[in-house]
Amino acid sequence: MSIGLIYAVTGALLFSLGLYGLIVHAHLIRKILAFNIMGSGTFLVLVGLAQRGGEVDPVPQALVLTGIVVAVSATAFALILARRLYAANGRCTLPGEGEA
Amino acid sequence: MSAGPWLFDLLIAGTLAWIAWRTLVTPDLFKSVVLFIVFGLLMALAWARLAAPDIALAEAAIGAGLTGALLLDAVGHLQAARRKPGKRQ
Amino acid sequence: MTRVLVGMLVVALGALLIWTMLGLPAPSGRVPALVAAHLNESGVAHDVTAVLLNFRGYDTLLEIGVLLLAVLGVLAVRLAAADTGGTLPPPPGALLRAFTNLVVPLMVLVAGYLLWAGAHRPGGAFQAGAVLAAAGVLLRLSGRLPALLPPRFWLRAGLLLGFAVFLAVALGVTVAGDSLLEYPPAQAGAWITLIEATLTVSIGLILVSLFVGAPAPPGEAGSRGGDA
Amino acid sequence: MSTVLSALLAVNWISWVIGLPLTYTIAAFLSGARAGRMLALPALVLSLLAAVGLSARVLAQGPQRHMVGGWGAPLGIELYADGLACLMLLMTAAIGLFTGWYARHYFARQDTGATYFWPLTGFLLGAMNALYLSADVFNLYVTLELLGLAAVGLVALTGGAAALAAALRYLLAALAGSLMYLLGVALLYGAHGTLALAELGARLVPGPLAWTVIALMTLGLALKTALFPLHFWLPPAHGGAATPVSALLSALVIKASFYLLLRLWFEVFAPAVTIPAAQLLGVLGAGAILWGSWLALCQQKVKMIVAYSTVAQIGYLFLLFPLAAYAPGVESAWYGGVYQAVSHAFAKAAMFLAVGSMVLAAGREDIDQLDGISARLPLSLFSFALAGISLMGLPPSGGFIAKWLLLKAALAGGQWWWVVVMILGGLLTAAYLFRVLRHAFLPARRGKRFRALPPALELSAFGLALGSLALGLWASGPLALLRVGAPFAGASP
Repeated sequence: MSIGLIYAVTGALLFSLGLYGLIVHAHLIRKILAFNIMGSGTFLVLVGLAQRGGEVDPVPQALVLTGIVVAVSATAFALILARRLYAANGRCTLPGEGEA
Repeated sequence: MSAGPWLFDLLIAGTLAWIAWRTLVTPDLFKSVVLFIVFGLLMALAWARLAAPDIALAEAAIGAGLTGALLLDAVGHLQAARRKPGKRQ
Repeated sequence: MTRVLVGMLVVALGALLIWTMLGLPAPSGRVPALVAAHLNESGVAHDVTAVLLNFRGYDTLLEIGVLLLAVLGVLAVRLAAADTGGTLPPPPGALLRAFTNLVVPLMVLVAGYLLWAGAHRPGGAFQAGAVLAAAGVLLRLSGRLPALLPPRFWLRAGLLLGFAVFLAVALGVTVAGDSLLEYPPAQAGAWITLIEATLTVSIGLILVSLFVGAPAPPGEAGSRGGDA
Repeated sequence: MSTVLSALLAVNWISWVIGLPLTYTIAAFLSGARAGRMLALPALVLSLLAAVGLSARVLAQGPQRHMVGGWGAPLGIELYADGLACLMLLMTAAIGLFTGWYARHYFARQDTGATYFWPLTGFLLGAMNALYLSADVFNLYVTLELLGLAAVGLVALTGGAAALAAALRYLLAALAGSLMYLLGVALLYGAHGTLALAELGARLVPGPLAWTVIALMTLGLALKTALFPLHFWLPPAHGGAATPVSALLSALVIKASFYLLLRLWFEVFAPAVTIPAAQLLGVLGAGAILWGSWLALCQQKVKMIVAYSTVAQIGYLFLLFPLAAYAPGVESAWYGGVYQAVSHAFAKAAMFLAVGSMVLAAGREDIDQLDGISARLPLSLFSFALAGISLMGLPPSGGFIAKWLLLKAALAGGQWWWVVVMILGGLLTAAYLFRVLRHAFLPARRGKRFRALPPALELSAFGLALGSLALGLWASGPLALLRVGAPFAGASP
């Protein structure tokens, strides 16, 4: 097992954990946290799996840089929506998902 | 490859998974966000171990730093709003 | 009940993923070899920067679009005036002011260094932009960045600058008869420097805008008087 | 003359198809709402011309390959335009133009949100064009995110708790879908060392990796396409948005992720997909048709009826997969599925715009407030009915051609049960559409007041409804374009 593969396996775990959190949590900020963990896991798989032979691959590294910027954009947007929703109806959850 | 660095990577990997789990299940939202920032810093360490210093820099600055700041700001705001009596309009 | 079901499903997913990955043969290394082989034609000496701004520059162009979209979204979903309370900083203490005075010029220097370094070692527009944004956030916290938003014309121009220059270069080179973003080989370095410098400014401004939060839209600039 | 034509054919249309909407976005954001509104129609017309130019070139010279940066795969990103991509580009440009025309007048009336509608729409159209042309799985991920954020921004424009909740639900679903897709990309690159669609198609072999990738990417894209039972986010987002936004989302945006699924299944996954997997997609499609139509029948708000109708019509798209799984039906199924995507786009855009006008005129969203519409807005009601013909699959409409091709594929492959689903779906569609018509034909109640509408609101919907009809009357043109570079070369439907 190479270093790359160790982190790729960790990435798969983080993706699954994040997906679980995204589905079961009702609180919007927790959903956003879970999405970020899921994203980090995906990024680890992207680089770790490509580098499982021990050789450094700049292409997936560049892809992950792009992915991190996309993730922070989505996070900022989701947070503003959540705050605005809270201002509008005083709830941190989506309708139908209950206050958790 | 000797066993030393290997163990170090397994330690980082295990800690990452554990902190991610704590982030998701900690009842206190503020603590969750702090744990998430720690998670981001550990990710930066993982990137350095993967010989990806560019990502390590970006993860520390954007992933942990900016995302963390955004989340802390949002949580602080929600909790401040909640402490005030009555609903805000 | 749902939790147990979802839990079982994601455990199964994780196991499937790990089992799949462990069964893969060693990678071919074809693409890293190609990157190394063409690095000297890319106009920069650092491989990740070469991928980001030359080989796969089109991804980066669209990605700046994603950042801009986040700002557009934040502006569109503007908070009601009362709700900006959370983002308003407390009155700055003397310590914070002194700290800001000391650190912000330093951060601008670091950003400049990161931008310059990106051509031949780790660093580049994104990291530099993030450091600029951190400086902006500090200025904001110490009350030195009044009424950055709602975005007046010049701020909007700054937000758009990186994307606009990048797009203009991408389309401009096609008019000369080549593909989208196909820099003339001799000038690749110069174009990339121009794009990276403008991207740094725009990324910094975009990230600060995301942090400063949702202001009133430009149309209402006069009536709101700042973002408070 | 011929030199002019050949010069026009030689233009690098691919760059402009992507570049024009993005350039418009920059101008619209920089100079504010008024300029965005004034520049919209010229920009949309130019985009349509660029799509026409590219299609002419593809018809004349065959599929076009464009190596961005001049590198070529696997080092660089390649763009690829065949008949399928061109048809989607034409559909996007045409519907964008008519919806933009509608929006100019719609937002002139109620100004909230108008400021950001224009730049967001520019991004939305540019992202779709980039998606249709991309031949690189990671680049496709970036276009998906661009598209998703633009769409969510547009949903949120209306403000208000309901719109914000709908936008957030949509955003979270879209993000989860994109990450599943991206994990598939990570596995594909890890295993095969390339991101180019064509190379991946040549290298993928049946096995655990291929099946995991197929499952992840199909699930992610099905979530983004709102395939039953993953449609939970669609009705509030499409039904609650501003009317031009509803039209763009329901007609176009869901087609983008469906298109990507189609490309992947036919050009990358083909060696590894199994018949049970295709049948599963078909079963979900059938579920969408029946459940979506039933819920459409139960709605009280007119725009929600149209939104649930989208959930149902998406189901027909997914019948393509089981129908194409057996050799005798594969061509009809593929052409039928794509034709359904295009004709549904025209019909649904027309229907949303027409219904939006009715709601605007009546001032209420409920179906029992539509009385008097037939006398007051006959053209809008006529557009609604014409679009309905296409949705029901009756001749002469694009929907008829699509459903005819799908039926033909079902009979050729001996899969008669899909025929039953389609007939039931058609009947339910008729039921919910006639429910709207019945209310609209009631005489206006005493003292009922209507708002006067600018004629452009009615005319733009009518133009789109005529488009959905034209797709049935002149089907040979679009089908000939589709044939260029289709996965089954040379064959006709």
